[in-house]
Amino acid sequence: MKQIKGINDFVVKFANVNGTGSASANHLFAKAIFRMGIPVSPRNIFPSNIQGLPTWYEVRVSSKGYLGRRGGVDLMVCVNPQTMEQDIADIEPGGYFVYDNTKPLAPHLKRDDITYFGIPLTEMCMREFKVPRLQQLLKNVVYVGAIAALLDIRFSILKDLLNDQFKGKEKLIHPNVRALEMGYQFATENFSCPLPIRLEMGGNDAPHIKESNHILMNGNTAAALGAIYGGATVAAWYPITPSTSVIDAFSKYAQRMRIDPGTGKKNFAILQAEDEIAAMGIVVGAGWNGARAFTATSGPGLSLMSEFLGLAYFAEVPVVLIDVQRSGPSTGMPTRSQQSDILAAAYASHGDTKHMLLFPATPRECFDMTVQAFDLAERFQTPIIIMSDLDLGMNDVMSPPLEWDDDYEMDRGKVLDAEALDTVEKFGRYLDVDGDGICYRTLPGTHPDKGAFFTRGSSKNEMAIYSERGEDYVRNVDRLLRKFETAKSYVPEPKTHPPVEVKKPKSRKKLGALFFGTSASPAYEAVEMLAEEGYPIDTMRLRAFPFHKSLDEFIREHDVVFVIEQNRDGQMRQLIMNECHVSPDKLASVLNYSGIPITARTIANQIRQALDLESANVVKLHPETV
Amino acid sequence: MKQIKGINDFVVKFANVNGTGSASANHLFAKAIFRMGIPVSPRNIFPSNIQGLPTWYEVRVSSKGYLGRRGGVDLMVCVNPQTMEQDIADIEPGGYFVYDNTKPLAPHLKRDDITYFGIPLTEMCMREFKVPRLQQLLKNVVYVGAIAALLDIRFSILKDLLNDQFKGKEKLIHPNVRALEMGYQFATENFSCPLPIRLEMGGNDAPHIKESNHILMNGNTAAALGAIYGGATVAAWYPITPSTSVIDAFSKYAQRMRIDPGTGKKNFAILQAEDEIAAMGIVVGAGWNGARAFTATSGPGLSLMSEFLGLAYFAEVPVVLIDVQRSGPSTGMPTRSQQSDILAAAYASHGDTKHMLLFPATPRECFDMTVQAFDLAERFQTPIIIMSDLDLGMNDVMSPPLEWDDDYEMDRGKVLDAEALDTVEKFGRYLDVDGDGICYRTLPGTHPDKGAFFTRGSSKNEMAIYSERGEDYVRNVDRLLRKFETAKSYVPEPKTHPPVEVKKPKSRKKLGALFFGTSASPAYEAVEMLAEEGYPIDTMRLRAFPFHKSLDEFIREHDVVFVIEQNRDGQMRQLIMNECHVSPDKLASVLNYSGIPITARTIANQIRQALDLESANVVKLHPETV
Amino acid sequence: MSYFKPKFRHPRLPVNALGYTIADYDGSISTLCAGCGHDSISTAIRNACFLSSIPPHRIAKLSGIGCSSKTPTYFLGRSHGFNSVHGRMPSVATGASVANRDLIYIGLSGDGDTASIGMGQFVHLIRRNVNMTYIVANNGCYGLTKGQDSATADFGSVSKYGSPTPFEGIDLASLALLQGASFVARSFSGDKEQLEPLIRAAMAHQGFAFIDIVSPCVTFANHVGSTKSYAATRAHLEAMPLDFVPMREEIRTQYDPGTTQAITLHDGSVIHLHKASDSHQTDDRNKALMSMQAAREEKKILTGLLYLDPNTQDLNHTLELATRPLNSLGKDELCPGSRVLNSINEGLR
Amino acid sequence: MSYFKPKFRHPRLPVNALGYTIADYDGSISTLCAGCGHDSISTAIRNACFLSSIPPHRIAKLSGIGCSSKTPTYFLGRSHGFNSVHGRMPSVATGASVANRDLIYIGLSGDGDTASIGMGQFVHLIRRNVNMTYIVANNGCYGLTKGQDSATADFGSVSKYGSPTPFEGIDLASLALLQGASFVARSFSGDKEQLEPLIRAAMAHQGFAFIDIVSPCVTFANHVGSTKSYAATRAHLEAMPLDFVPMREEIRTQYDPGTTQAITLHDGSVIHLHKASDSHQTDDRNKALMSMQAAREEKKILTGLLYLDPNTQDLNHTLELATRPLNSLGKDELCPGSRVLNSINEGLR
Ligand SMILES: Cc1ncc(C[n+]2csc(CCOP(=O)(O)OP(=O)(O)O)c2C)c(N)n1
Ligand SMILES: Cc1ncc(C[n+]2csc(CCOP(=O)(O)OP(=O)(O)O)c2C)c(N)n1
Ligand code: SF4
Ligand code: SF4
Ligand SMILES: [Mg+2]
Ligand SMILES: [Mg+2]
Repeated sequence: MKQIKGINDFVVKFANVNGTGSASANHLFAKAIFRMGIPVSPRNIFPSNIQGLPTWYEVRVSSKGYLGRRGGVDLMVCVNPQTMEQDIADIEPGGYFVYDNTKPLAPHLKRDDITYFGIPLTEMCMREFKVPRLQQLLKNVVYVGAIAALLDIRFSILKDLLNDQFKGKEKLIHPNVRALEMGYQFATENFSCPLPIRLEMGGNDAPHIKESNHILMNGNTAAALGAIYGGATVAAWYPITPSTSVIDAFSKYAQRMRIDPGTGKKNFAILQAEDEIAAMGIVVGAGWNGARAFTATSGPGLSLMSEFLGLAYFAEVPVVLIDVQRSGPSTGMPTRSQQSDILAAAYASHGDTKHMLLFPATPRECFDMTVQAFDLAERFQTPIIIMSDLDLGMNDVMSPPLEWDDDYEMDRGKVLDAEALDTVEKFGRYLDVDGDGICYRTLPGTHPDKGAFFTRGSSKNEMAIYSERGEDYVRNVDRLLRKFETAKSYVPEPKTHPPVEVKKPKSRKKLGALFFGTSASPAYEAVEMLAEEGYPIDTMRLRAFPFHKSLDEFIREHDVVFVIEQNRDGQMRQLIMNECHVSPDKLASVLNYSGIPITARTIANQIRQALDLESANVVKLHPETV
Repeated sequence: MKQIKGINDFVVKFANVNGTGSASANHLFAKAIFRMGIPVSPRNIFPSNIQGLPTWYEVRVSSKGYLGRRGGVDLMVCVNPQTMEQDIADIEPGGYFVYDNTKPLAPHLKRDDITYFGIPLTEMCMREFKVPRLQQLLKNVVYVGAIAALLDIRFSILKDLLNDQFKGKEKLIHPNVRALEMGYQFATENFSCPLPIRLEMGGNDAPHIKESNHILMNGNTAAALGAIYGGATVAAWYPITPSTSVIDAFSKYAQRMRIDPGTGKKNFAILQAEDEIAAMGIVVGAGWNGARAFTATSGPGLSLMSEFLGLAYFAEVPVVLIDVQRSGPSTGMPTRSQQSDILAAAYASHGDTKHMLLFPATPRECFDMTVQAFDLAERFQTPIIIMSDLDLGMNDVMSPPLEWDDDYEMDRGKVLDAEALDTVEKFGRYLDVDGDGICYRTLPGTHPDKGAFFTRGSSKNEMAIYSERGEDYVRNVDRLLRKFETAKSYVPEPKTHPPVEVKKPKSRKKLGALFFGTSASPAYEAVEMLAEEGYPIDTMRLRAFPFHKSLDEFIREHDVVFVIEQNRDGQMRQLIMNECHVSPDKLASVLNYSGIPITARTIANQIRQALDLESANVVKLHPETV
Repeated sequence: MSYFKPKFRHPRLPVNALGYTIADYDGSISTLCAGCGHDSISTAIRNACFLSSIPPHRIAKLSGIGCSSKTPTYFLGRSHGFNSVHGRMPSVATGASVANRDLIYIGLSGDGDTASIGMGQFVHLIRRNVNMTYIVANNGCYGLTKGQDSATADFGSVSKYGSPTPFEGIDLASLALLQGASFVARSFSGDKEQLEPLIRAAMAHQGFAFIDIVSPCVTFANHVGSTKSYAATRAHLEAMPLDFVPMREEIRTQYDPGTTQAITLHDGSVIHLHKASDSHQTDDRNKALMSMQAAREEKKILTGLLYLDPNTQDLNHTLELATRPLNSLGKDELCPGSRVLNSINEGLR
Repeated sequence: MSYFKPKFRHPRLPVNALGYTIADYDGSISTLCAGCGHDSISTAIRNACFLSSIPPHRIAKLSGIGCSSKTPTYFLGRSHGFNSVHGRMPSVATGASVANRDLIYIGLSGDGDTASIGMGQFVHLIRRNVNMTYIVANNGCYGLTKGQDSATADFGSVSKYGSPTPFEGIDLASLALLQGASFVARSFSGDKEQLEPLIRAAMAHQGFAFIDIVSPCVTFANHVGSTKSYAATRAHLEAMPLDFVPMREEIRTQYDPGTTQAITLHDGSVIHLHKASDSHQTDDRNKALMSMQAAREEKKILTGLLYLDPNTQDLNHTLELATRPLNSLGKDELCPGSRVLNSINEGLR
């Protein structure tokens, strides 16, 4: 039998039952690889329930630094009988299967083309540990020990991690280390370790990762830190997966970093609202009153917030919203990832509205863009929506370290204080003094005589007086468009990489690929795969809406541009069609919307198919046929 | 001085203060013209308040049957000193001005190019009537009498109308008739009546109107009748202008037509909900339970309903929503009209959603399409949104009479009753048995053993069992797309008129115009104006989303297509760009979003400008430059 | 997965008046945490429906979102169910109820679903007196989103998150009472004897029946400090046992303080109350409210049937709805026809 | 347009302690109907602020949508105002209040705005005890949308639409009381003497202060049958006059049933109550509730200060907010800097 080979380049997947403590053991595994200096990206695939249902943990190891999903599984660790049949079927030919053989494997689960490693996990734990809870829990650690031997993980790193993890609860270290050792020992004694797929310390061929001293963290924590560093003082929210941990992390850091040293009081307020409408209302009220305020939510919450988003747009109130996207529509799949709130966010609320969106792709960007969101919100006096997703928000992602420039100054935008008001001859809240569509605002309580005005979601003239005159209305909403235009040069510009060189290109067409957020990593990988096959594809990673001018150029310069995204309807493609002047022939959709993050293989396959068709008719690249 | 001339072809505008009873007097005027057999279209332009602010009533008279706004005012009747300056400025050169000269006109209000008719309205009424309320109220009737003389309205028709109006309150007839006579007499005695602009009985050169025995009614009432005839039994709503009168009318008719003759009980339920979320929830619950249910709302309500719309889409529950659009965003201008909820409605809610929309253009269509909406909702098990607007919903519009085919049978869609269930071997709620994307449903309580299932907004498999499997999810949402595709041949197809013939066309380009709803009337008029100038323009009136295949053809067959709509962002153009495969070069926006309905002149002007540019560069027709 | 469906049916399983066995009232296997209070509520509902001999398909189950709102999948598999959106089940239930007045409606909600996001709809549902049984599986926390405090969490109670709740908990039962609910009860998920008859009574009541059931979340709120945990709840229970007897089995009729009271419900069935304290009267709204407030001040949870107005007028009556369900009406009843339309046209000329 | 701003100021217009004349508290010209109760509330707020010598720019006005919610434009033109969206002012006010604890917040709402669409937010606003004065201009109808019944319309009252309200009206004051509001009052828009001191007391109260003001809609609900019309209200008023005296003017201190009571507020100011009936105590929540219920049963509207807990803890305290307003904090207080971030990075390797 041919076995899969490879050093620092494979996919391991764990199949567990949720509520059994597997997540932390699996994390131990991934973190150890990270500590070995090897690019790794773990993903938790969990059900929308608390206990007893199937859950998976997929770990991509890639010396080239590919952090997206590749597709396929090389080594499967399955301790969940509910899903074993499918899990075994999912293994690549030549792959490996680790399982609890306390009970023998059913004969129909035998495949000829994979290698089986039975470990009597239950039996070993029953024998070794007395407390039932530990018997259950430490099974997970035993298999981690075993695959550490199979894959050649440095054992001391695992021990160090356990020591770190149980600091303060030293009593727990011993049984955990024991369990690790049991697994390790069992594997070395019973299997020929290491496998043809294995790890090698420091095996990192990705220069950008090697150089930057990467960290391993999830996007939600990074966004929360962004809110801390960006000076957010008011957070209002309503619990919803997968955005809840943004506020959990904000709360944790705020408790540590935002206590007034003199009084012990809090330089922040966190309000768990009664629902998302209220959460957004609180943020609107705080933003109006000059505090940096934000909320975090997911799908259903975004829908509920839409009336308030329209108010904030039209009344011009700074608001920051972190939308950690999950699978829609409706309740959809709450614990699955998608990029499918794009149109709902961009055009949230009735009437003519357009909202500014940011698309982070890494924890580092979650941090940076959250800081930036507060600046943009105050500069443009409008909602800024950060479009993260479950994949980025809730998984540990290798990321360049967070960086902070101590010279950073908050951009509070055009706010007139009492002094400024004294010098202003005539204050009109909606006068476009600078011609950029952005007007000057004042905060309540600023000045005894000047600058007070009425904020409203209804039409007004430039002096903020209620008005139903068509001219006033049109002047105002046209200015809002002007403001949106101004924003184009303030928002993060798209990223282009130097094109991959291809010796003998197979296509005469100039090909491009557009993507954003969590589609970026697998997209880059797919592009490199295709480059090797003779298809040079230029890339552009979008980072914000409104789109930068360079997007138009990019599209103009290419014959076909693939828009890679994780939703059914090609929403980013639609947004581009709406906002840029592009022939639809040029934009071909590459889509995945199964709820599980898109893989490099899926992207490459779809592009390959499209390129095959291309010779016949470019118009066919329209998503309906791709 | 040149005076404007014309028989049965002019614009009269009344400038009043709201809460003074002017609306009914002005309506008397318009209705009298209607009874003279002359095409007329009155529009009430009123403030978002109850008493004391400016309000206008604009009456278009057009023997050719143009029912949209033309632009400009030929005869202004102004009894509101607050707005007099602007009102006078708005009169066309050669026009006429009627005012209350109890107090003399300020000298700066004098124009050389218009004719003034001062009538001492206040003085006359103070002299004639004793009760203060009548003194105030009947001023309006006096000026109607006066312009009846000026424009040659048949006096007996006015008297008949008063008799109709005050049936049951006969005491009021006399003073009203007296006031009419006073005005009539004053005008005949003091002015040379009739004016060069005037009416002539039966002066109707519009064959389509002449033939069809038109009625005068507003769209909201027509929609309400549609709900009655369409078999709606549950109406849930929350008051909001301009949709409130849909339910008012439904209630009125239901009280009359839906009382069970045996028991005196109600064959309908109307629930004033606590807000729009609840209103939509009630409709969803009733629709799930097999009743035909609907709600009516406007902008902010639509935003609030978005979460439930997503549920109804994904859980596949029939729902009818009548969105009477007003000016957004946010509270916007509640008593002004726009067509600006198109994107918000089409893509309501997070995740990948698409909703079916209907676009009525006349009261007759409000009626027909509401009936049809119930059929479509049950056939497609999804929300149907009727996109009306204030202009159509709240104004009296000349319309072909409502027609009813007594052989009509409700299309209850694919519902299995107990008998059917008995014969079905395996019932799966989301099995696409017929391959059209539409599955069979059952209603609660139908069968003791079979057909029960769980409805949910989360992902499920074909047997309606909760599922987080990617395959189940994808199969399901792809089927929803298939269903949407099926709908294309069920929804009302677009209307094309035979092209206007042009002898010597000035342009070699094939020109087209797309429009819908209240933009249609002025668009047809503009197209005829331009035809006379030598520009033949083919037209297509859209009536539904998803778009019919003929839209693609229409666009393909033309070089430039003008998309005429009443919003800032060209939302229908965007929807077309998203859903059809169209080059953006082809679609040029013609827009008005001042809140006052678009005029034929505005449309013609924008198209003219575009055509001037056209020779230089067709790409310039993109809305940013048009 | 704490509640397993029996694999096969015992041939001599007892049957109810309609000939159904209890298994005919089963649902799917629960996916809640082992030991979750909510599962006991599912069982109690199943048992109540069996005992009251309600044909399962004549029941409709509605819920919002949450662990508690998932439970309708786990009982009455032959009934239609609707797991709607978070906090908005009241409106969906209202619509369903007017669409078909002939079904029996059970609404299942959580404290997050009802007391937070659903507060507005809950209050208005009560005001409309929709004919349904509305159960809140009240665990003082948001189970499904991992244990955040809900608005019913008691002041000072400590969730898994660690910091004590700084706000007073909302008492849904007294709120329902003040807002005019005609049937208000409270119980404890682990108290089968009290729960089943309460549910049967609620279903027999012609109007809005509210049952607030303290239902501990074993995963997130079962530890000292949380006054809604098993341990804390047990200590604070002041039980008011209650027995339900459908008319054909009527046994007791007398009611004096300290003893038992028979109350005839609107459908003719009778419930029997045991009154634990002299001061509690189920027919006096204000007194009931005050008893509850008094218990609350003593940090006790008063359980049992707290208030009942058997002569209430439900929404179907208020709306003067036809006796035939609206969803069963056809063209003949609904469509006035062309003649009427022509006369309407006439009036518009 | 019932309320006209004086065109010029009298040179000897009286000034308050801060030197402001009453005109400094004026707003724009009202666009409400002549005679609308809401305009009297605007005047009362203006007068109260003048009399209490509050610098106008230190007040922030918030409202929802409705005729009532329009009123903030018509008073205190030197204060910032925020006319937000329908029914959601409570959340906006909550956010504003935590953002700057130093301003005085007045929320203006209607019965539609609060009791229907706003019910959920209202209940939670009370629970959080946001430091603000919340006024409902209660006319039992939706004025701005032309007079539909609101949820506070009394059972059987008849709106311009003609059919009697078939549901019990929601009593916002007792709801507020039950939900734990620390200041609950009710008054009548036409009763200047009672209203002004109540508003002053509410503004001085450190916590959530609720005033339910019966404010007749002259256009849509002022006719027989509607119990909230002028005529009906006048007949049912059981007035409890109340006088407000800031500390430096304190006059009375004694309080016995039938006489007057002095209560020291949190900011040191004192209010004086005249207690109309022996049974009403403003320091006992349950008794207050029962008095209100009793009056309600007699179809009377109990007015005056109904309940006051001067020792309440407002949201700013519950959240342990810094004394400096959050919106005034800068980089130094808020941003932990690069050193801290580097150590966080370290922990993530
Ligand atoms: C609009 C919306 N917001 C938030 C959520 C996330 N969510 C799911 S369940 C839940 C709370 C459930 O709490 P509760 O009703 O008390 O049920 P329990 O799980 O405690 O039984 C929340 C906030 C959601 N599904 N929808
Ligand atoms: C979301 C939303 N729904 C409906 C409306 C329409 N609307 C405006 S004011 C109002 C009711 C106002 O009633 P109330 O609060 O009692 O104020 P009043 O006019 O009686 O003073 C409604 C329903 C709206 N503006 N927004
Ligand atoms: S999390 Fe709590 S409420 Fe949810 S199923 Fe588990 S025990 Fe029950
Ligand atoms: S409609 Fe009623 S509430 Fe509105 S301004 Fe007029 S009187 Fe006041
Ligand atoms: Mg709960
Ligand atoms: Mg009102």
